[in-house]
Amino acid sequence: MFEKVLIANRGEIALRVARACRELGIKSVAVYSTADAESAVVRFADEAVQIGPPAAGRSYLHIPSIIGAAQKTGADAIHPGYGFLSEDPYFAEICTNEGITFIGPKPDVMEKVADKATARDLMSKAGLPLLPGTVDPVNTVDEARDIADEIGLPVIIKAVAGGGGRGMTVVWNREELASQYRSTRATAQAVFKDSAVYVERYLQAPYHTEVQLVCDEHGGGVYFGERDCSVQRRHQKLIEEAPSVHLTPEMRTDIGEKAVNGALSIGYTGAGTMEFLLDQDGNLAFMEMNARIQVEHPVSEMITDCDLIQEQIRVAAGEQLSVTQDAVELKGHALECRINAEDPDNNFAPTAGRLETYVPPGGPWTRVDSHCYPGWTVSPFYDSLIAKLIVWAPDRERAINRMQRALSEFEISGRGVKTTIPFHQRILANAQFRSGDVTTDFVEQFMAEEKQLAAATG
Amino acid sequence: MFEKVLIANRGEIALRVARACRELGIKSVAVYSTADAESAVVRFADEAVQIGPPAAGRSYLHIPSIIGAAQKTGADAIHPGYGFLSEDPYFAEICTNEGITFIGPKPDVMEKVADKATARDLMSKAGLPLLPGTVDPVNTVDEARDIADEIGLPVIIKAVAGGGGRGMTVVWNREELASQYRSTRATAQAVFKDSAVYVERYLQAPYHTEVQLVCDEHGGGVYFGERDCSVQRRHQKLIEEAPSVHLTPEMRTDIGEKAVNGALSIGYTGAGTMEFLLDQDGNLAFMEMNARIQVEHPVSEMITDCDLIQEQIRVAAGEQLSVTQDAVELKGHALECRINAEDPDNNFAPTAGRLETYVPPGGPWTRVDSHCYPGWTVSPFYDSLIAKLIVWAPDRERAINRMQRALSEFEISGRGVKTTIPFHQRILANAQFRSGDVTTDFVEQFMAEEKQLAAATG
Amino acid sequence: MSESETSTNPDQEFIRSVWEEARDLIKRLEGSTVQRFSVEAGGTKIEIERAAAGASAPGAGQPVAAASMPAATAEEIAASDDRHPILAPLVGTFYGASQPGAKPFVEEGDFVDEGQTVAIVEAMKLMNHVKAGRSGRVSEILCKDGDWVEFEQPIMYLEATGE
Amino acid sequence: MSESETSTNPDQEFIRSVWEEARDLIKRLEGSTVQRFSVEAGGTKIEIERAAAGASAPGAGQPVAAASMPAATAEEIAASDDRHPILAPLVGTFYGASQPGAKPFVEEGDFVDEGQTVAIVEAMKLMNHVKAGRSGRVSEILCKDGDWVEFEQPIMYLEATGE
Repeated sequence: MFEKVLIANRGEIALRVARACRELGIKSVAVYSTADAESAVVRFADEAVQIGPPAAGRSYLHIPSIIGAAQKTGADAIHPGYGFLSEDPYFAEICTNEGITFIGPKPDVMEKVADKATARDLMSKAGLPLLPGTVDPVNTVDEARDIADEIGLPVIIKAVAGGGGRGMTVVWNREELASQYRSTRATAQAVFKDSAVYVERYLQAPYHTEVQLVCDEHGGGVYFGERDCSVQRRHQKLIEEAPSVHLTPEMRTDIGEKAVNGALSIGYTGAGTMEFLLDQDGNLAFMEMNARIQVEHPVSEMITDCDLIQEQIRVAAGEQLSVTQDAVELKGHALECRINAEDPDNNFAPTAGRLETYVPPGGPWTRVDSHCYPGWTVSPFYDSLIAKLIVWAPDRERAINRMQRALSEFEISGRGVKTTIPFHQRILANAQFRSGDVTTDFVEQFMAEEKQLAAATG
Repeated sequence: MFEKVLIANRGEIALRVARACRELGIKSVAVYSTADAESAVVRFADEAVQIGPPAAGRSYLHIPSIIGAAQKTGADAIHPGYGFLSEDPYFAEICTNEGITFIGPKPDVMEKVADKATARDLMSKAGLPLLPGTVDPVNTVDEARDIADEIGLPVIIKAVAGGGGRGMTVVWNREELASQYRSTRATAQAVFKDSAVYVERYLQAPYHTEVQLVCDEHGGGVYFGERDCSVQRRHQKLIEEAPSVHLTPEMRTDIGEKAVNGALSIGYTGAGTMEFLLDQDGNLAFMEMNARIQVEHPVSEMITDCDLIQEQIRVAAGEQLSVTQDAVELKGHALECRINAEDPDNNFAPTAGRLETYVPPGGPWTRVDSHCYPGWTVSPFYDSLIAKLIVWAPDRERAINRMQRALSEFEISGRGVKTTIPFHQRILANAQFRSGDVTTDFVEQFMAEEKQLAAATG
Repeated sequence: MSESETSTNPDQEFIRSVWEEARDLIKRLEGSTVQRFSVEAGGTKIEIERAAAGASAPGAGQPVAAASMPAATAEEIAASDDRHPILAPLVGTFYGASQPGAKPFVEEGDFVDEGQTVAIVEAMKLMNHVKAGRSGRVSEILCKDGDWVEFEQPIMYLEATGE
Repeated sequence: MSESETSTNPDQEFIRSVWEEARDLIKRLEGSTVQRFSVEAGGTKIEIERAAAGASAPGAGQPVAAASMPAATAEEIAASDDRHPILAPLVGTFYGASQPGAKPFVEEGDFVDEGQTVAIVEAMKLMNHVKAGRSGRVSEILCKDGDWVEFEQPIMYLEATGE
């Protein structure tokens, strides 16, 4: 096992990793920008190194400073968390060259996964279901038109190098296909320096379903059930839950096994997530794989009783998974609300400021993953996630009730600071959300309805 | 189900009950003394009534004020928590007469359970094992001597009306028996206004083992495994855990079933605990029954995934238990540390004061049940429990590691305020504690060793 | 513990003087947009915090009470005006007369002597007589028969009769 | 946000004056046993807090830096004395000379011009030249060859040469 792990990240995930290290008896090293000098992880970790100014490019994304900090402190491994350098094969390679273990997949595997077209190709070969459409880039308008005729409209044209909702165009009628094909290529070239695009069927209102898995270096792979992350605004997840109420046990086993096989087929090691779209007819289609731990991993932890960060560290150290697939039993239901320092009434504009009051909820089956404390200053330099509130209950309805209870006691205030708590409370009270019938277009519709209501009553 | 529940208590348990009510969709009413006007439960509950001055006798123990508060707010049930009026049959009877449901056993059952001799008699008839000795009071020295000769020394002479470690004398040799018999009777008469005593075998270093159960009004009863509470100082529990590492599955099932049968045999309803002593040979002996929810109930919740407070409220409302015995599976290991506002270096003297800093631990499988928040003033009027820190892990060792991690991030400070956190940390690091071989005399020995070490090094 | 408890006699005078200076500073702050300001040097720290314009801070207008007490009782709050509240001695039902239809113990405008019964608070059939803690004129009765009152809830106000 | 950001120009002068009064109060506190004192009135609050005798509070002796900045940089801290620190531009290894055995860039007592290279901080084989931000006399060199330095860690001090 590692002696000392450097955490190349900040905020709640840095603290989450440091907690796991302490529980495993591993020393932890925090790195921080001058904006984070008083952060919780700096206070908690065994050592801390100031690596740069607030701008991430010169601190959390500055590879020489992070490698330097690791060498200064003698860390034998680096945990990248999520975001920042977590999916950068070049960084992983440098770690390896410097004799430091990168806690994640091997660089070449990261590269394969990072390229959407390659990933789709490999996973379809491994037996994962894809949406009707192409795997390889579509190079001519005619080709695109033939595919559209074959799979039927609407179709979506996606930049191979795209992501986060950018570089996508939905084609609703045949006439516009040619122009939209060209414009998407142009955008792709401009934004991603790569004009390659592919075409697939467009699902209007799917469920976002993702399978959590961890693979070790001994050919072992385990899936930890799936998460439903359909409550998202502009591709930003707001509420995640596990399990998905739309999968039968058979579907769950089938997609879980396929996901693990797919990962093992490309030599994947570490924690990862396979994202799928689930249509109303129960068809799952592979979208992409995330080669890192994810923000929403706690909901999977709560229904499986497995510590995913500890597993991730274990397998990175060359150990075998501490659990077998048979030992992973799903129980009950878990929900996570992402509490962001954003103003829901002002188009979710990020807010910053000193937290005069910060009183997290407590009590049974209530988990808070957060780096905040009274007096902490929410910085404008980084993402606006200030806390993840996770609850567990025997079933979804009771989990929602418990989440409402927990949100009702969460006190966060400070001059200029707004949070998404009220927005979460309104969603949790929404009949359609409570029914479970929530597709990726739910939030958009929900907000539209709220606007209408306000207009009508106001 | 109830419409509105009044919580006749304060501190963490009042908040725990209010949280359960909210999760069940029941309105909650807090009652508070002037010292608790700014307490967390007053802020959280749907309504709050000021019932008296800080002195409990004129507030939390003042029945007319509590009944009045219930009638003022139209509460249809009262949850007594633990301590205060929770085991007062007279209060339960008044509630019934006033048409308010007392969340606990029926008054006559409470009376039977409260009388140790009666309880021992009933439970032995119901098949629960007792220590060798008498059930009925021992009325003469000769009788006492005969019993001692029969069961062998050492024996303990206990006041029937005694409790909390008072009114007990251990007899080590035959010569002293007569005098100690007389002195114990005298003490019992003086302290408890009842000279009745009984004699039983004295166990020098037993394990404190207690079985958690809940019975409904339909003849249903379920046990939720057992807790080991051997880490206690002067009969005050400091650390509780579940399950006990000293029971085999067979022993667990056997004593669990006997406990439930015993409870049902006397018409017990609601949540309750049967306390046993476990000797080194694996013999369990019934000591007494606590007719209330207990401070340490969360460790049982963590290993069974059952919400005991919700069950308690459900059965009080006349519903059936929401779980069957088969559905209660024990998993992993849970620990609870009682964080008291006491000075471990000054003979655990209670401390009071304003909490300038209060930052509870968070993260995976870490639960904090507490009424504290930054700025809350720990009052000298009430008991010194300020937080219960509960953790869960797949096994005892990892639970201890997680507890150490959680304690290491718990920040509580304020002028004059000391807590038992450092003491817990020293116990958790102790080799014998980690071995699990901890009997009720552990803390005494642990402190003696610490004193010696200090003397030797100092 | 309220801050005031940390002040020991030898320092009483010092504190009073600081109090004066504090008041000065506060006056000077009026009209400025400063909300928060703090200085620290050696082991000492001074912090000045002001409510946003318009917002009224807790304890506004009652420097003394607001300075320390977390749970200021009705008695203390009332100390800030010239009226003397009579408080409910426990939780119960207010009655202004010994029995329905009977003449009320007191009416607004009446003069009462110290120790005179002014009302009854009934709890579980027990009639608790509420007596005036001092003499004065009943300026206002806050409850009517059957009202529920909490512990130390003002039930009426006496006005000092200029002695 | 650091408190200082809440102060806007029209109030700068006011703040400076409060600062003066604050220093006064602090002096008067010395020798008293008061640890904490607070007054509140209207929307304004003044709080005075002192470390227990003996304890040295954070920022002792640096009133300016300690006043507000949660993450006060070395530059600001140094502003309280007359020395000018040269800070490490990134995390890496300190070298006082261009190569082992070579003559060091500067030695204590040397005069340096603004922009002159005074040291190298090496990170992943990259030699980053550290240049003096101003001219002055090298009063103290804080690192020796091979020392690891963090971002903005002072590596040497310049002394103003009375211009």
